[in-house]
Amino acid sequence: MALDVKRGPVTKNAYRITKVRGKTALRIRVPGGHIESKHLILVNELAQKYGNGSVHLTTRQGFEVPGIDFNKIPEVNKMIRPLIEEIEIACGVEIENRDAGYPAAGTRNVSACIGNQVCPFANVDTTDLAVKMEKNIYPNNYHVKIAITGCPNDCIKAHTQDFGIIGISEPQLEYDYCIGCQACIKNCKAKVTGALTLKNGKVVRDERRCIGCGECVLKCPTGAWTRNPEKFYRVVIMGRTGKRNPRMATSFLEWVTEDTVLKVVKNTYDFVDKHIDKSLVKEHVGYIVDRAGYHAFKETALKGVELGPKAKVAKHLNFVGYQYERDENLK
Amino acid sequence: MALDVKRGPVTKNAYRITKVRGKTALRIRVPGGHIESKHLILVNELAQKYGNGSVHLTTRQGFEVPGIDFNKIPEVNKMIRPLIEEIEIACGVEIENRDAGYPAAGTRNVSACIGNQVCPFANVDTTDLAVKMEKNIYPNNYHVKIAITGCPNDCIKAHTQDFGIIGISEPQLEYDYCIGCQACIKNCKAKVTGALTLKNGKVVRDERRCIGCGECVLKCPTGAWTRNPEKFYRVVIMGRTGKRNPRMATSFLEWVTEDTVLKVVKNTYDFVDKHIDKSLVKEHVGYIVDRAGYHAFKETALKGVELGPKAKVAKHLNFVGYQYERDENLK
Amino acid sequence: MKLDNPYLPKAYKLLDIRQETEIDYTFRVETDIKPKFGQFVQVSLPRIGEAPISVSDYGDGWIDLTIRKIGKVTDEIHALKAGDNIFLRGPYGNGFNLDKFKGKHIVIAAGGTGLAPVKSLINYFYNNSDDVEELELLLGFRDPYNIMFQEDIKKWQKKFHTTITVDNACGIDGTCEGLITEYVKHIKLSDFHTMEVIIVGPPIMMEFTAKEFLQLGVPEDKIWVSFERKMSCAIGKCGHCKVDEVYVCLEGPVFKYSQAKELID
Amino acid sequence: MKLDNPYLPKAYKLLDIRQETEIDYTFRVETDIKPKFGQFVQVSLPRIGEAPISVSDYGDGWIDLTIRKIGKVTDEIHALKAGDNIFLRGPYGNGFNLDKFKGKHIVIAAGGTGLAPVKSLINYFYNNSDDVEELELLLGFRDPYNIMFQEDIKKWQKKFHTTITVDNACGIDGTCEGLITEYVKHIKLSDFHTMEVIIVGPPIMMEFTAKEFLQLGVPEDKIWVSFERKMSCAIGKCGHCKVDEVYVCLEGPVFKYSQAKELID
Amino acid sequence: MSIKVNNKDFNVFLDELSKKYKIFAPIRLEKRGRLSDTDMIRYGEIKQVEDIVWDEKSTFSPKEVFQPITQTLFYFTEDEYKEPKIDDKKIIVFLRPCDINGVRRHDTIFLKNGKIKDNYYKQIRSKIKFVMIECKKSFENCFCVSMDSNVTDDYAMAVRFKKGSALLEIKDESLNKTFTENNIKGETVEFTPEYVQENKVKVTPPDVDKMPQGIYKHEMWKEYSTRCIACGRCNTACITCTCFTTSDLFYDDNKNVGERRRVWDGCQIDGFTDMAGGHSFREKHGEKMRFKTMHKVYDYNKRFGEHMCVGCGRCDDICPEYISFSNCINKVTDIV
Amino acid sequence: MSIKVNNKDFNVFLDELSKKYKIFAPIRLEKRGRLSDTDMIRYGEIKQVEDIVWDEKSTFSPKEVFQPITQTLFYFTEDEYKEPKIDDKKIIVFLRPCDINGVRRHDTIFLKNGKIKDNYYKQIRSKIKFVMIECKKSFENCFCVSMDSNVTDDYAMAVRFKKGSALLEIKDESLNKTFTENNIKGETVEFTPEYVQENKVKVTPPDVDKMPQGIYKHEMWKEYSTRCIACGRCNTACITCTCFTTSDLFYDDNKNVGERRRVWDGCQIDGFTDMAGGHSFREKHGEKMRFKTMHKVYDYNKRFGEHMCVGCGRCDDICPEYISFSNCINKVTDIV
Repeated sequence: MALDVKRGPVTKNAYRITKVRGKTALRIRVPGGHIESKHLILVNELAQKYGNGSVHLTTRQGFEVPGIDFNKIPEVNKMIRPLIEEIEIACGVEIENRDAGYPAAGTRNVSACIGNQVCPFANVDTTDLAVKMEKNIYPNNYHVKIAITGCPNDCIKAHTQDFGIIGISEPQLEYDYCIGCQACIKNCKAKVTGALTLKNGKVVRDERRCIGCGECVLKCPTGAWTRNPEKFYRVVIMGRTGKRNPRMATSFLEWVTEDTVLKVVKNTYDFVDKHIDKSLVKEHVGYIVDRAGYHAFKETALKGVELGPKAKVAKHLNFVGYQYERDENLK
Repeated sequence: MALDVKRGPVTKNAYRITKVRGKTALRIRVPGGHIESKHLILVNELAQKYGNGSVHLTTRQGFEVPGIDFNKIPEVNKMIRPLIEEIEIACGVEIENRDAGYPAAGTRNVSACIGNQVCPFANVDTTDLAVKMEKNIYPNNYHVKIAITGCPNDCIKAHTQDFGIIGISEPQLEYDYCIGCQACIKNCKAKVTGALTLKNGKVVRDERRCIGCGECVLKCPTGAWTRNPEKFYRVVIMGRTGKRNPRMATSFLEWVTEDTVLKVVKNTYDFVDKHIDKSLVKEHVGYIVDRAGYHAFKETALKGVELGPKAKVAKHLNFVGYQYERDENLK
Repeated sequence: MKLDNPYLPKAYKLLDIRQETEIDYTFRVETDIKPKFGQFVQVSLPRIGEAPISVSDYGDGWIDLTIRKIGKVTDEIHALKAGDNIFLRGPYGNGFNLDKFKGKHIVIAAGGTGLAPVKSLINYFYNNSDDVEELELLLGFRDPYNIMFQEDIKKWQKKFHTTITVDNACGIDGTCEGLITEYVKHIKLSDFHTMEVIIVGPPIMMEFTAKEFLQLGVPEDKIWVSFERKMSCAIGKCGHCKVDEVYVCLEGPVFKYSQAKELID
Repeated sequence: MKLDNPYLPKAYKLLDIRQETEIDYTFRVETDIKPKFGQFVQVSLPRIGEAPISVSDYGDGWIDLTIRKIGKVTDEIHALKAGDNIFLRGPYGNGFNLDKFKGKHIVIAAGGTGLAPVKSLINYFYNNSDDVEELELLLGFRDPYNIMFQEDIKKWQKKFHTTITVDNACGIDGTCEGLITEYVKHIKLSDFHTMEVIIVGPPIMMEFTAKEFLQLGVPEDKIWVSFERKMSCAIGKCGHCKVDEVYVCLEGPVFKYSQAKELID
Repeated sequence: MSIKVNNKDFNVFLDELSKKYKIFAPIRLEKRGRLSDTDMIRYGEIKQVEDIVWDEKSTFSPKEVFQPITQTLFYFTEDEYKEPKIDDKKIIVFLRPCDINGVRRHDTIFLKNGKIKDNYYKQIRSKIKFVMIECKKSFENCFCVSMDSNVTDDYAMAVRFKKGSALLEIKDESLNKTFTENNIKGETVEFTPEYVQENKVKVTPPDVDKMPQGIYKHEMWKEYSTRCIACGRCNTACITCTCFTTSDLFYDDNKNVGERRRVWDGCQIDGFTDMAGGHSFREKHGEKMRFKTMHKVYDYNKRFGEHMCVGCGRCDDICPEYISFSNCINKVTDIV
Repeated sequence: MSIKVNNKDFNVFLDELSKKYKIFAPIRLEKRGRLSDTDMIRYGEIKQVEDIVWDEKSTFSPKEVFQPITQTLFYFTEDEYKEPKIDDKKIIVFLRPCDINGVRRHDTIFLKNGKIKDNYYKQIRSKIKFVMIECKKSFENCFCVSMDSNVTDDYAMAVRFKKGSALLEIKDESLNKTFTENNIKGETVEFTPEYVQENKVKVTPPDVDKMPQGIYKHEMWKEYSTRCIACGRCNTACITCTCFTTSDLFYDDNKNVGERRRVWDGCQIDGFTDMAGGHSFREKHGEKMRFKTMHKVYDYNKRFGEHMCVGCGRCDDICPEYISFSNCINKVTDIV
C-alpha cells in the first residue's frame, strides 16, 4: 500500500517531514539539554537500526535521528519507551500510552545552558528549571519556544525566544567583610553596567543599574558579596528570527521568582488558546501578542501570580529588531 | 600533590573550569551538530568512566561531559582519540598529536542547523559547510562564534553570532511553466517580503525584495521556480548577547559564494591578530571591530576575495540592539 | 485563418445597447450566428478575456445579449458603444428543444437574470401563441428597479397569465411582494403529462422553486432548469463546467430536474 | 584614653610653614617628640589619613617636617595654616646612629627630598664641626626652583665642601649641570675605613650613586642609604614596608648598602 | 524487426531522426529539484542516449510535450487575431506504458468529448511517435497493473536500455527506413518488451455501476479537508489531468497588443472554482479531493468507459502531505 | 578530665558558657557560597552544637574572630579621637590544630614584631580560649604534617564530635568548673585527641640557610605571571596572613565626624603596593606570588625561626586559577 501518512499526527508525534521522500526524522526531547549518558546507547541503536547511522544535535539541544521510514514509526515509538519514561515521565509529564512515543511537538524542546551544576557564572540550576518547565507546559502543540539561561551572558540566546528566562542573583553585601579591594567594582565597570562604586573604602551597589549577573560575588575575596538564596529571574519575551521581522526579546518581568515564571508561561497557553488565529496552519505566539496586544497578554499571563516586592513588570513592550520590508507591518 | 593546574592550557585543551572544585568538563566539538551515531557509545563510556554519568548537549550543539578530574585529562584525551580522528581530522583539520585531545578551544564549535540533508526548507548543506568551516578556522584560540543556517528562518540564531552564515537560493523562473496559481505569491506575501507579484498571469520576482528563502520553489506545483544550482549565502556579522550591549548581527555580505564565505572568515583571524587588545584575558571579535572600525575589518576580510556579480557588500554596519546602560559606550 | 479553430472568436458589430436595470444592459449584435432558445455564446474582448453569455433574444441577422456588470470581462463590455466590435463564438449548449414544449401547458419561472435565457422562448410563443396550449409566467426580481424587459413583460401580460414578484417592496402595479416560491401554489395546474415547467435563475432560487412544484406533484422529468456555469472553453475541453460525468457546456445548460438534482458541485 | 595605644596620634600645634620649593613646604611643629637624625613620624589628619614623613630638622620643643604635595594626605596638610592642629605619632625608624659618624670623613649625597632626612644631621655637624673629621655635601636637584633649604645650603657651603647639581639648566651660581652620579668621582676620598657615605634620595638615584662610590672602592658597609617606604602602621604590624625578612619601619629606614642591596622589592 | 545497438550507433540513429523529429525523453536537471541539492527529472529535448534518464521515474509526466503548460492561442494586434506559427517538425517521445495509456485520456477529452475537436491539441498530437521505454520493474508507488495500464502496443518503437547499449523493437516503417537507409550498425536480435506484472501497491477501482449517490457527502472526505493543502502538485504531475484555464493579456509596452493563452489548471489548484463576482464553490479541500477522485475513477469511466487514472503513482510520489491517492481509491471502493 | 556528653547536655554546657563567652565555630551559611547553590562555611557565633560544621574544612579561617576584617581604630568627632568600646565578653573558638598553630603567627607579628604591641589585637586575643576540634583525617589539600602544624596542645578543651554526642577533654579549670557546677550529665571516659599523621600532599619547605639570592629573579616566577590573576583569595583564606591597610573616612552626613579603620589586605590584592603619587611596584602577578611565597617559607622563618605557613591548604582549595601554593613551595625547594 503506498505511503498514506497523515502529516498532522506524525508531526505531533515529534516526527518531522523531511526532504527525503518516505523518510522521517525523530526529534528526541532533552529538557535543558542535559541527559544521563546511558541514553546515548539507545539513541545510537535507534540511528543504526531505523535511521541512517547519523544523529543531529539540534539547535534546541535535543537529538534528531534522520532517515526513519514512516511505517517504522510505531516500532520506533516502542523502542524509545525508556526515553519517554526516564526523561519525560521522570520530569513529571503525564503520558498515558508509553509505547506511542511523544504525545506532542508544537511546544519546542525547553533548551537551557548547562547552568549552575557546572558553570561558575550561572545563578540558577537551569537544568532543574528546564525539567520543571517541561512538566509545566508539555505535552502541548502550540508553537512556543522557551529557553533558560543561567546568567545575563545569555549563552542560550534567550533574546531570540518567545520566553527567554534569565537566572539572576541579588548580591547582598556584608559591610564589614568588604576590604575595598575593588575587584568587583573594576569587573562590573569593565564587563557589565558599572553598578558598583567605592565609598569610604566600601563598595556601594546601585540597585537600578545592577542586572543581577552575580559576578561581583565571584570576584569577592572575602565573601562580602553573597547571593540572596532566593532565586530570581528576568523574563524577556517575544523575540524571534525569521523572514519578516527578526527582533530581540524584550524585558517583561525582572526580579521574579521561579513559580511566577512557571505560572506566567502556563497562563500564556490560555492566552494563545483564546487568541490564536485558527485559520492559520500555525501561529507563533509572538505574532499573537502583536495582534492581540501586550495588555491582553499581560492580563492573562499574570493571572493568579503574586509578584514579590522586588518584581518589576514592563508597562509596554518596545522591541528592537529590523524588518526586511518597510511595510512588513502594514497590511 | 595538590591540584596545580595551569588553567590556560586546560581551557585551550577544551576543558572548562567548572564550579565543582577539582572537576573539569570536556567539550566535544561536533561541527554542524551532526555526527555518526556510533560515537555516542564513546561519549557514554567517557561519561560513565571519567564523568558523572551525565552529558550535556551544549548550546552550540556539541557535547559536554562534566565531572572529570583534572588529573584524568591525559587519559581522557587518549580515550577521545577516535573523535579527534573521525570528526576533526576527518574534516581536514591538522592535528599532530592525536592523543593530546583538542589543540584549541577559543574558536567555538561551528554550529549549524540540520540543513538540506533533512530539512525541506534548507537551501544549503549546512553540515558540509560546517565541516569545511571547521577545517578553515580550527584550531585557533581567538574567541569567534560561527553558525550556519540553511535558510532565512535562521533556526540557528545566526543573528546572535559573530558570523551568521545564512544559506539562500536564487529562484529562477521558467516563464512557460508558470500557471499563475499564485501559490508562491500568497506564501511570499504572508510569510516573507511579498517579493512576488502576478503580471499577466505569470509571477514576477522583485530582486531587491527577495531575500532568497527559496520557499517559492517549494510551493510551485509545476517546477516553474527552480534554484540556481550555485549556492549563495548571506553573511550577518558581529551580533551578540551579553551583559552590556546585546545586539543583532547585521548584513555584511549578501549573495556571495561558499569560498567567499570561507575566505572572509579566514581573513578575519588575521584582522583579530592585528587588532586584538593583548592586555585583555580575551576580547570578543565584535568588540574588536567596534574599536578598530568596520572599514579596517572590511579591508582585511575582503582581501583576495572575488565577489561575484550578484554580491552586495555593506557600506557600513548599522546594528539594532540595546544597552543595559545609556553610557555603556561612553568611556 | 483556417476556420476549424473552435476557439477563434469572430468580430461582430454592436448595433444597439439598451439599459434593462441599473447593472443589466442588453446588447444587440449584428451576427450570422443562429442560436436556439436557451443557448449561450462566448463573448470575447481582445486582451480582456472571454465570458459565457446566454442569448436573451434573437431575430433575423441579430442576437440580444443581456449582460450583468459583475466581472472583469463584463465590466469592459459595458464600456462599449454602439458601432464597436464585439467578438463572439458559438452558439453553445443544448438550449430548450422546442418540440418538447409545443402544444404543452407551459409554466416559466424566471429569477432575476434567469429571464434572459427564456426571453426568446417566451417571445416565440408570444408570436406563435397557437403553438402552446397555455403559457403561465412567474417572474421574480430582487427589487423594483431590477425588473428587466419591462416592455416585453407588458406585452406578455396581455397574452399570458403573468405574475411578477419583487422580493421586498412593491413597485410597478400588479407586482406582488415576496419570493417566487410563495406564488407557485397559485399556479393553475392541469394534467401533469401535458405540462412543462421551466425554472431559470440563481441556483438557490431554482432549487427551492423546483421543490415547490414537486410538492404540487409535478413530476421531476417535467421540470427543466438551466445551469449558469463558470465556463472557459465552452466546447467540453477545459473541465471547468464538469459536474460528475456531465459537461454542462455540452449536455447543458438545460437539464431535466431528474438529472439536475444529482449534479452536485 | 589609655596611652598604650600605639596607633593613637597626638595633636600638636603648627608653628610656622616655610615654602622650600614649589611643591615642598617645611612645617614647624611644637612637640615633645624628640626624634633622632633620620627618623620619621606618622603625620595624621583626622578623617583624611596618615602618612610617614621624615623629620627634616628639630630643636628644643619643635620639629620640622618638609612635606611634598604628592598624595591625598599631603595635599590636605598643605592646606593647613600656622596655629592649626596637626596630629603626630612616633618617632619611628632607626635613623642615623651618630656614634657611627662621629670623627669620620663623611660624604652626604642627597637627591631632591632625600635632603630632608639628613638636614638635621648636617646641621648637627655644622654646629659641632669638630665632631666630624671632614664633611662633604653633594646635593642634587631636578631643576633650579626645586632646590630646598637654600639658606642652610648657603650656611653649609661656608663650612663644608658643597657641590649642588641640577639635572638640567644651571641656576644659582656654583651649581653644576648633570646628575649627582657624574660628580661622585670628584669627591676627595681618604682612607676608606675612616669614611662614611650617606646617600638619600629616590631609589634609582641611590642605586646609581652607590654604584659610583663602589667603583671608587668605597666598601659596601661604609655606604648608608635610607628607604622612603609606603608605610601604614610604622610599628612592624601592617606588612606594607616588609622587604624579605626586613621591616623597613623597624630595622630601617637607614640601612648599610651591604644589606640594602639585597632588599629586593 | 528488433536490433541491439551500442550507444554510439544509437546516437547516430538519434542524430538522423533529429533531422525530422524533435526528440523528447526524461532528462536530469542537476540540482533543479524542488528541494535543495536534488535533481529534477522531467521531459526535455535530447541529443544522445546518454541524456536519457531511463532508470528513474520522471517527476513530471510527458504531458508537457503534447499539452504545453503555457500555450498561446491567439495574438491580438489591435482588433486582429493571429494564430501562432506551427512548428512543422515531427515529435518522438520516449515514455513508459502507463504514460502511453495516459495519452489516450487526452485524446478522448481533446478529440472525442463533444463534437468539436481541440485543434491546438490535434496539431501536436498528430506529429507524435511514441518510443516505449520498456518498464519491467514497478517503482515504489506505481499501481499500473491494477489500472491495467501496464501494457500497451501503441508505440512506434520500444527500447530496453542497458549499460552502454539498447535493444530496439522498431514497428514503425519510417523509423525502420531511417535505421536501414543510414546503415546504422546493429545486431538483429529477438526482443519483445516485457511489462510490469505486479506492483507493490494494489488498487481495486470502484464498480462504476454500484456507486451510491451518498458518496459525495460521505464522511471520508472530511479527513482530506484536514490533510490536503490544495497545492495542485497531484494535478500537474498527473499524466491524465487535462484541465486548463484561458486568459487574455496585453503586453506592458503596448496596451493594444496582447495574446490569449491557456495554462494548465486543476481542481486541486486554488482559484479553479472561482466564478466572476467572487463566488466560489468546492472550497473545502476535501471536496476538491472528492471531485478529483470521482473524476479519475468514476465520472470519466461512466462517460468514456475506462478509468481516467492509469496508476502511474506520480501523485503519491509528490504529495507533500503524504496523501495516498491510490489508498483513497481503495477507500471509495470499500464504501461502494 | 575527659567526658562523653550527648548533644543535649553539650548544649546545656554551651548555654552556660555563652553567659560569659561568645562562642565561635565553623557554621554553614546555606547557599551563601561563592558559586550559586553552594554553601559557605565560615566562622560565626553558635548557640548549640548542631550549628557546628565539624566534618568539613571551613572556607575561611578563624582569623576573622581575633583579627576582624574591618576594625575601627578611632572615631573622629571634629578634632577629638575616641577609641571604640571594648566588648568585655570572653571568647571561645572551635578550631583545628593547624589554625591554633596559625594563631601563633599572629601573636608573633602583632605582639612580638618590634617593640610596640598591637593593642587592638591584644584586647581580643587575651580573651580567647581555644577549643580544638580533633582532626584525625587530612582533607584534600592539607599539608599540615609537612609544616608540622598537625599537632598542638595549646587548647583549653578538645572535642571529638560524633553523631549526636561528643568526647570532651577539658584542660581549662574554669571550663571544668562551669561543667561540674552546673552538674551537666556526662560520662567520664578515656579520651586523648588524635592528630593527622599523614597528608596526601607532601611539602618540603626550603632550607632557610641555603636560599640562593638568585631565587628572586628566578625563571620560575614567570609562569605565575601568566597564571595568577591577583584576586587575593589566597591572602583572605590564609590563617597566617596578617597584613592590613588603615584608612580614614568621614560619614556622608557630617564631614566632621569619621573614623580611622583598618581592613585586611594582602600582597596578592590589587593596590597593596600602590604608593602615594601613583607609583607602584611588584606589579607583575608572578612577583606578588614570589613575595608571598618567600614570606611564608623563608622571610618569616629567617626572622622568627619557624615557617609562617601551617599547611592548612585553604589557598590551594580556593585558588580560581588552580595554582597550588604547596606545589610552588616544593618548586622553590627544588631550586634551593
